[in-house]
Amino acid sequence: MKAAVVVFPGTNREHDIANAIALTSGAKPAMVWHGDSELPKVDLIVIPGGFSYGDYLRCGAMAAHSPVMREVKTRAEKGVPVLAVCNGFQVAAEMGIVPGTLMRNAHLQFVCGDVHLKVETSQSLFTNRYQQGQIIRVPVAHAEGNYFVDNDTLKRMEDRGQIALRYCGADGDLAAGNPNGSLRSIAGVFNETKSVLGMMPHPENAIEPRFGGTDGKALFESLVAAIA
Amino acid sequence: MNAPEKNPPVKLPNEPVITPQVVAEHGLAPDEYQRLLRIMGRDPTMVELGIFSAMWSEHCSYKSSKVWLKKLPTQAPWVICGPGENAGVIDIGDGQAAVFKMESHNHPSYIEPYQGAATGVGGILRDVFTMGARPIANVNALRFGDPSHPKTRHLVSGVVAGIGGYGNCMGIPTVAGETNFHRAYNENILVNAMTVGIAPADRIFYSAAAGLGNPIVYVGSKTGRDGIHGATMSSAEFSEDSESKRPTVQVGDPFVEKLLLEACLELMATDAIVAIQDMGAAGLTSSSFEMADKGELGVELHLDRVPMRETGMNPYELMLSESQERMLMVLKPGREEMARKVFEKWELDFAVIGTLTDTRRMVLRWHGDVVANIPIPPVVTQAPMYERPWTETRLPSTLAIADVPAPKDYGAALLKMIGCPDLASKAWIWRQYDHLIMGNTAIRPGGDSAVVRVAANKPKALAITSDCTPRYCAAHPETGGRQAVAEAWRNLTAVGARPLACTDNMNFGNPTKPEVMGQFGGCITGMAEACRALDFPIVSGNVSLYNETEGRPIMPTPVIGGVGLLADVEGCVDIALREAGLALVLVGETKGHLGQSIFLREVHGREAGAPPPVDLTVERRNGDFVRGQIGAGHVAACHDLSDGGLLIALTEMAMAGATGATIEAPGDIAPHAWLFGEDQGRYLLATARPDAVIAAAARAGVPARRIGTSGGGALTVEGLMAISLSELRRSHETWLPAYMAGEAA
Amino acid sequence: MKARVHVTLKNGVLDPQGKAIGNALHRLGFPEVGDVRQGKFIELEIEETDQTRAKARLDEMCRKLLANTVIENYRIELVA
Amino acid sequence: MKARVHVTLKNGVLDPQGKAIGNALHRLGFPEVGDVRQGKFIELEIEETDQTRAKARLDEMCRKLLANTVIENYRIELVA
Ligand SMILES: Nc1ncnc2c1ncn2[C@@H]1O[C@H](COP(=O)(O)OP(=O)(O)O)[C@@H](O)[C@H]1O
Ligand SMILES: [Mg+2]
Repeated sequence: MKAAVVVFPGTNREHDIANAIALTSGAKPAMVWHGDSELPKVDLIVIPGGFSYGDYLRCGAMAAHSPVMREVKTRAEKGVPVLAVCNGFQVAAEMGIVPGTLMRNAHLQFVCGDVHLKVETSQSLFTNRYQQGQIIRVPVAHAEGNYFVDNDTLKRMEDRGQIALRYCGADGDLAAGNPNGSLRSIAGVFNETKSVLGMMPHPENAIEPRFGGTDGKALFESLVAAIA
Repeated sequence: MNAPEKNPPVKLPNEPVITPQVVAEHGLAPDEYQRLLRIMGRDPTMVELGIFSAMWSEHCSYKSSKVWLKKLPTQAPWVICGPGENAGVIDIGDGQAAVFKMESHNHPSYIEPYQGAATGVGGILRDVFTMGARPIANVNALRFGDPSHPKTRHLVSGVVAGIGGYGNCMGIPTVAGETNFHRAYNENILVNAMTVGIAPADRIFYSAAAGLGNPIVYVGSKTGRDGIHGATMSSAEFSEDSESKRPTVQVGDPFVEKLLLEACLELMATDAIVAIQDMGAAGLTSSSFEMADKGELGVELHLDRVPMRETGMNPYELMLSESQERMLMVLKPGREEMARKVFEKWELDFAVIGTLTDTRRMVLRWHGDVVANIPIPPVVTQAPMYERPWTETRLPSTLAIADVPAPKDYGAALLKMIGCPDLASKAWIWRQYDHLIMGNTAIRPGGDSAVVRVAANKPKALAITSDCTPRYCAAHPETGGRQAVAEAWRNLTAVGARPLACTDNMNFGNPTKPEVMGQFGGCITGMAEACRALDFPIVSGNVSLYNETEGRPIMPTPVIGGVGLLADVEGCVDIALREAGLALVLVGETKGHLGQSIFLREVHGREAGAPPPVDLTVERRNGDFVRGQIGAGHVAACHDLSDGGLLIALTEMAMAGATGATIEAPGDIAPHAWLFGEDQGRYLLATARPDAVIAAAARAGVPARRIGTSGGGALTVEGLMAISLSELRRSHETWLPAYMAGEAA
Repeated sequence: MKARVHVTLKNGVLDPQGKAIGNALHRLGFPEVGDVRQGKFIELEIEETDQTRAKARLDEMCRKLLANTVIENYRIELVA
Repeated sequence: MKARVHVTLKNGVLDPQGKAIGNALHRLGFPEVGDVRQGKFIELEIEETDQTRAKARLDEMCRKLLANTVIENYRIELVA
């Protein structure tokens, strides 16, 4: 699996996710600077976490307009898989390659710590190594992860199975464990064709037993299985 | 001095006349001004006066503390660079070095908690990456006033948001810290921030300028009027009108600092940099003096070339501005364009603003005219240095156990203690800090030390902690100083690490008061003894004086930031009691010392007696033993005993691992003294091999006895109390969130 | 020329900041406060003397960057 | 009654957001943009009919919560 990780000024989780990809796929991803207009031909594009442009104005807004993102959008429209995590999700939402938007956390604070997630489907490039309904534990770290989308779109997304992950309690209770006030506890969503996944939690920080557990690993293994 | 000066400065348009009042406003005492006149051989210009005032401020000159700081041990075979540079550097093997330091931002944080704390973090990060290190962990040691004080909640919320705001954006995990509340800090909170970084041991960057004619380069953000007089402000005692000094507050831009970090590290990978120094307190003034003085050279700067954020700025402002996210560098000749490209790629300002000369003078030009011309060495060597009078704090008499009644209800006492502001969970704080980024955090906040792997896919890790028990320091500074070092050392040991070195942040009151100076000296004496006895040198540090409001000094607070090494992160242990059936082994001797204890304060409302004595020989022996047992794989969980004593430690272990325990008090000591005494040098181990551990302890001459067993959903002290973990957790976890949500203190 | 841009959330879009401010004001003893909405206020200097052109350019800036038109409205004001 | 509050940074105080927005606009092809400053815009409903009293209460809200008077200025506007 050949992957490219797009790096903006202020991105800071690019090494974490590059590591996770290298560890699971055996190949180091290419790091692509936002100013480059060339995006190598790859099987997977990753938009990593961080504070691109300081999260100023609106998180993700400035990065969404980086030169390289035009090409990312074109490729995404052609079906190249895109994994957009945390700030990457915010960027992807700003670009419109996944529906919805990420608002300030309802409690207005940055939140870092483990959350539980319910995997809503195993029928995707990103989740085929999980069981549908599986409860996993991975960390979050964000101040703007409060997912919002209008009712009509939400209904369509739910009908089409575009909800990838929801926050829940350790026992899968969807009424618990929402760390940021997200609508319907949504933690991750697909685009219509399920080739793009935007998610707030950090699977890349849950790949080693000593360092937050291994529940995030299957996400990368799913990609390797589906792509390579 | 008598020969006519070669380049006498011109005055700026509308320059005020220097009156005694102007001198006083610059924080210079009359005799200090006389000293200035002797050095200059003439009246200074305003720019020059401003420079002297900054260089001779307490903050930059350490004039009250220097004589004492010399007593601290700073050497060990693994120390690469001790105090005096931007940060301390130690060898951690495999060609790697750990670079770390702690720094205070107390006064700015009281005035504007968010920005004050944020720029404190920004400053300490720069200190570390200036030396060529990539930061891998942040630590914060916080002291707030009484929760019932009207400002406390606002200060907590702003400081925590500011620390998180800066560190999170930078992408550096904030992994450890401490948070105390006490009325002594009501109007003078303490915000101490520490950063630990990793650098190649043979690629450390220093600040000494070298190379006559080499270009001096300014990089980073533009200079604005931020914090002008910041350095003098943080050295002046707060008064009622401190609020009017508000506009000097600096605003941080962590996004720019992240770019600056990446740009500096990128340039450091080349051979372009001769010397580098961040612009911290007293900005361009102290950075240029420091570089020139250390390199025994002179400096000529064209201040009109400094990138400016505002129109109409003058040389005085440029020299004293404390705008953040700026660095000064000396480059090798001919490397300017290459360096410029790097900084422009990262969208940062870059300007060649001067050259190194051999005059040993600081010559500042403004559109060609000389506006300041100061001989450099005397400003440094003849800086005021005071041996201030001091009085000793006498050791209070030891409080006998018999003078401290047992609680009527042990369960109620425990619930009260575990939920009191000092012992309540600080999760509300660290959940706002990204403590997981980089994927290397093996032990998260909430234990004794944080453990952070040095690099992904490598086994080596650092243990990091910060510690101080101000109430001990107030009762008896020497014991308190000893205890702070010992506790940091113990916290590193408790995760299995070998303590290597520490940094300190000396927070004290007004040094012209003999009792404050006595506290300072006492703490230093105790720290020095402990550092020596534990082979735990101090490699960097910071002094913050004048921490008082309306005449009352804060409690003496010498914070110790400790760093230890774990060859293999897999070998570390944390405090969590995760399994039933483990034996609980108490290591160290328990006499039941209740003076200055949390039990005494929270249950009986008294702050009295002598602090627990610290026997450094015993401390070391017990610690070495515990580390050995962890290394041998005999230990499933370990917690050192500190605030609140044995029962608090056990409660924390039980809550952390969601497993209860049952213990039995021995018959030869009053149970409340045994459970809540704060005797030093002790650890509580959970082990599946109690016999091996106890036998090894006997061989090492270390007191160790089995006191109980893990298991169940409650904490039970036979015959005295039984209380469910959920009830304990409720008390422990609700106080801070409820308080911050606006509930009464 | 100087311009002012107000960016506000569309009706029906949840405003966590506004809500939190409202709650905080109640706690602080301002029970008379009802709905609160928080928006952005951006002041820009632009080198342009023609009002119409300035307005058109600002409109473009808003659509491209300053506002997220999925959830936000914007209003442009030119000042001398 | 409805009120509008503008909160802006004091002169001379660094505005990282404004700076970043200015840079982004340049990159997006708006070279005519000079200085940019970002502030907050808060709209509140208040149950109060007396203008003077409303103004006084709003002033208190600003000082207590809405503005950080150490670095920010505020301006209150009452709308019918
Ligand atoms: N401000 C803070 N930031 C991060 N962690 C904190 C903070 N305050 C306390 N902690 C964490 O809470 C735990 C308990 O702190 P403390 O009681 O001071 O520990 P100890 O007694 O072992 O020194 C530690 O893991 C410490 O790192
Ligand atoms: Mg401890």
